[in-house]
Amino acid sequence: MAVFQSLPQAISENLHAGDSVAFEGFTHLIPHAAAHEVIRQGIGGLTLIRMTPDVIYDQLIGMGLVKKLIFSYAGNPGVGLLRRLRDAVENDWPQPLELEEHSHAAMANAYEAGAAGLPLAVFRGYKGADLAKVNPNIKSVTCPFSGEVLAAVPSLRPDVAVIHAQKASKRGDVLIEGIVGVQKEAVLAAGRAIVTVEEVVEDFAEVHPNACVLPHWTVTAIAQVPGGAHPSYAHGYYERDNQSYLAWDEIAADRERFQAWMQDNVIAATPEDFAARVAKVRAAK
Amino acid sequence: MAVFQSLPQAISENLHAGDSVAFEGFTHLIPHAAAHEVIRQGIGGLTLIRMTPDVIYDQLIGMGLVKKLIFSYAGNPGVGLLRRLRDAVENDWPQPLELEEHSHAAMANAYEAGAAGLPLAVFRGYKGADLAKVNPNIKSVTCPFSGEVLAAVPSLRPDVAVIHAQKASKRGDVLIEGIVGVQKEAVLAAGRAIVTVEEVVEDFAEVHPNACVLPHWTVTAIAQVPGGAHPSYAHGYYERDNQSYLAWDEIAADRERFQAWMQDNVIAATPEDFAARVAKVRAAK
Amino acid sequence: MTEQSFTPDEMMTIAAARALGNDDVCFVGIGAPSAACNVARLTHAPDITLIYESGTIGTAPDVLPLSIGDGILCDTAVTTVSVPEMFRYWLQGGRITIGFLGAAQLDRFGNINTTVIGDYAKPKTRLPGGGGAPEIASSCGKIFITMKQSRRGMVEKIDFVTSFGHGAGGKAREKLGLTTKGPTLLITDLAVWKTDPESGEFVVASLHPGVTREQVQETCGWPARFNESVEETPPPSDLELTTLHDLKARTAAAHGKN
Amino acid sequence: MTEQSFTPDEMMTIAAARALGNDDVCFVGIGAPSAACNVARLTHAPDITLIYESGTIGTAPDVLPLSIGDGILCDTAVTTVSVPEMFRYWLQGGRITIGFLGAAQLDRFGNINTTVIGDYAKPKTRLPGGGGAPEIASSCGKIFITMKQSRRGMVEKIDFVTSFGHGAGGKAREKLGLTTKGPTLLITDLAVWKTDPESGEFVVASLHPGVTREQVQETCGWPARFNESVEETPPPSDLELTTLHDLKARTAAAHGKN
Repeated sequence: MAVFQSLPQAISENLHAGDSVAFEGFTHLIPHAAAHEVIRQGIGGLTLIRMTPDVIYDQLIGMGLVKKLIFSYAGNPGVGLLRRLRDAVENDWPQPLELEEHSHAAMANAYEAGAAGLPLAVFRGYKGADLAKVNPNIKSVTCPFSGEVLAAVPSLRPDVAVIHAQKASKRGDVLIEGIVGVQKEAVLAAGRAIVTVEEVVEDFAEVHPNACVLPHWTVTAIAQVPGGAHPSYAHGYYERDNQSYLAWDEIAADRERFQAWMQDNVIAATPEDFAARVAKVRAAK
Repeated sequence: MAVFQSLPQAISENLHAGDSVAFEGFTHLIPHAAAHEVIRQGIGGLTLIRMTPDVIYDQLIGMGLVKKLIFSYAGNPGVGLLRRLRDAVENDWPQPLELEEHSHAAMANAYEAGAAGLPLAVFRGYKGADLAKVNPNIKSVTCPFSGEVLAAVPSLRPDVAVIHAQKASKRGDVLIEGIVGVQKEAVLAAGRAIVTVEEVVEDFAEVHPNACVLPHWTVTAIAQVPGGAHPSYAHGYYERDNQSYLAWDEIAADRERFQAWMQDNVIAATPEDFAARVAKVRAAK
Repeated sequence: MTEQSFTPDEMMTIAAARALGNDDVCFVGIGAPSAACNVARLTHAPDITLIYESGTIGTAPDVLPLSIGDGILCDTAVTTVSVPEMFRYWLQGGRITIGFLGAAQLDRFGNINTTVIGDYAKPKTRLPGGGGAPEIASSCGKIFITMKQSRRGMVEKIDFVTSFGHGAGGKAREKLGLTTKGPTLLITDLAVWKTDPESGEFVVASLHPGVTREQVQETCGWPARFNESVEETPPPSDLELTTLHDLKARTAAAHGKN
Repeated sequence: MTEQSFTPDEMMTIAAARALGNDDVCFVGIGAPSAACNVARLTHAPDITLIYESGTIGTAPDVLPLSIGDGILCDTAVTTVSVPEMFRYWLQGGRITIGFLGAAQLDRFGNINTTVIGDYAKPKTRLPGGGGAPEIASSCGKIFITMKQSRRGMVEKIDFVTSFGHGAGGKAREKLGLTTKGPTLLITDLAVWKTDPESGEFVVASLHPGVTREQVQETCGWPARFNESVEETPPPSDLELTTLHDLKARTAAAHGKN
């Protein structure tokens, strides 16, 4: 049953050092504010899971909070590589980072299987691809009807899923609209789910019957954080702040510059700062 | 690419004697008009597929057009048994009917797997259930990670899917709203898809971004048949005609009464007759 | 205590409603389960989540649907999902606390037949089949069964195991790898039966007002077991009965208007 | 023929756009593929279906997205589905006719590396990884590859097979049970290469205006093969170039306004 909390409380009560955690969002609705709160609280030893690790994972890794990453594409979308992640993988800075690498199809299927309560996902994939040679979690099953050999990966069942959504109802149902990504699957696959939202509304009476809604009893904690996806975007609220993504490439290029930026913009900041950050992209639509 | 056609043309060009065909609809949006057109054209030797065979399958079976039924629940919803189906299974009238019987979970997963281009569906099911003893298409696979033995069934890939939807755009995109059932999966799993719709609109510009839309290039033929789901219903257009379902129980109880009813209401009728049938339930909302 | 009279059917529905709590997530079938779930929602469990297999999650219908896919279920739902999603994420995902099942044939261990009377290949009566039941029986936290008692329905041995209950009793579910509880409650028009956690057998826990042990045995095809202290099912309260009557009246008015 | 000047990059984008038809369903990547697909849509293929892996189906963006999930893709899409559905029903379902891929390293058989330079366990450069590419390469009807030529990128042997092309050539795809065609076209800033259906090797089919065979070989790490009759790639038409310029100008204006 969803509880409305402050973001610091939602994180401290539900995410613990050593947890596996998926901050999901496919370019859209990336839970930046929640990730920054984790950094402020210094919750470490995390196994991070995500199809598309980008800036927030670069930040968590660069701050030394991550021991393992399960992923399928690690890049600054539309910009380039993730420099903090590279530094961890190539130079063990600030600490070594274990990688479990999949394809998007495998990760998407593995979340789906996790949501469906299955131990594995079965799909047609990895044909001729070297990932199957370096990742022991890529196996196969043989179809008893056709004889076809299909790829199998373990389902994803994170301890915690963290997402950002547009709206919660007062009862705690959560609405996601636009590019919905794998957020529903991540929440349903996880043991606990923390959701930040742009706003809390009376109810969803006017919402489309087939819209993506997570009923309140599938969510653990909800924190209202306007702008909480910035520099990602919230469909209907504010646009993607592409300049911030371009700027990140330079900030993350240098260890000291990175640390200074994190001090100013994360450690010394609060969830309430996000509202001001989206002011410039709010009217752009 | 979707072609707009009359219903007789859409059926005659795309459904052939001996085909496997799924008329889908989960209580909602059942394609009655299309099934009646098949009966008028006398297309026989069919393998019918459906999770919830109801009145239209009772009619197709009673008219001797069906050699095999793949299904998971055969009943007149909220009323009782299907009397023509019973007569075929128990008494071979008007001809024997082969059954391949599954559970809903198996059929839903098998459509999903068909839409996903897989040869099989894997799920947790049939534990301790006798169906696995009488249906050789229920097998198992063992999870290479957990060792759990899971149920496996062949995916469903009908030659033809037939559905009724609320709207088509002029370009041929198809919109389904409300209880969406397995129609999207049935269309994507099938070789050809015939869709009847309540109305044709300019475009779907105002439709919710995550609404269930089948792009025009996934649909073979579209025929506009207002009321074409009657006595099933079309969310936003007309309500379920429950009295007709209750009446069917009596009509189907007797072979001669059944035949007379089919002559009057199907053989001697046209797709255009459906509009008048929903007049009484249209304003009821 | 009520002064109103009530039928055995009404007592069955109300006894079933009482077994549901505010935090339950119920997979609802048509007929008695649907009435019971909605009476619970309209009385002591206003926040109960009702799910129909048509994909409607968190419905709150004013009137009882005739089918599991009536429009009112979607109109009042929190969200409506596809049927594959319903069976994968919601049922198999282990999110349902209580599944309600009916039965054409039932044995003392809660095994259910809704497939055939007679031989599967040459049935005497072809019934509708399992539908969602085989996986409802295995994936929901607990199973409640409602049916009217009769020797034809409550039998020593069922002709076909559509849905697995407790098999031949004892640890049968564990042996199959099932982690859910299976049938724990049988609510009939005469009594409330609870499953003995050791033997897996139904045992009469309470008799509805005015019902005798003999009536229970006469309408049951296996030797009925009774709890050491069989209680009387509390009769319907005014609120329960009025709620059920009103629900039925609204339903009749709505379904009759065509 | 145009009088306008054009860059090699623009020629690459326009040559790629020409390879697309009105009935194609394209899985679009960011960068050159996105520009090519949208130029095709805005010129000779107005009904082409563009799909981005974020779940947006049938998009028609006015400006090029910076990421594969920009809001404009959803705003202009016919429908937006979940990412699991995208990979299951739409990609694995075999509904995509053309998949566009880029490469950090590419070999003559269309095998692609976007994972690591150097050893996987101790990489010299850790690249982003495969993302959708491994299954795009196997599930789409055909694969088109676009990249700028360089000896660092077009290599004799790639360090890691992120996406399988034609393996070691010949019937390698058939042997793996793949029924799709794999890479059939490589469009670079210098030339259009087509896959030899026998050997599975890229062969230069046309050189962009002003480009010599020597330039192609100098920027290619394997011994380049040329068709018997190598043609000149027709230069961009006025319409093509204007369309591309306008698209880029709108994109710059939109992305710069923050």
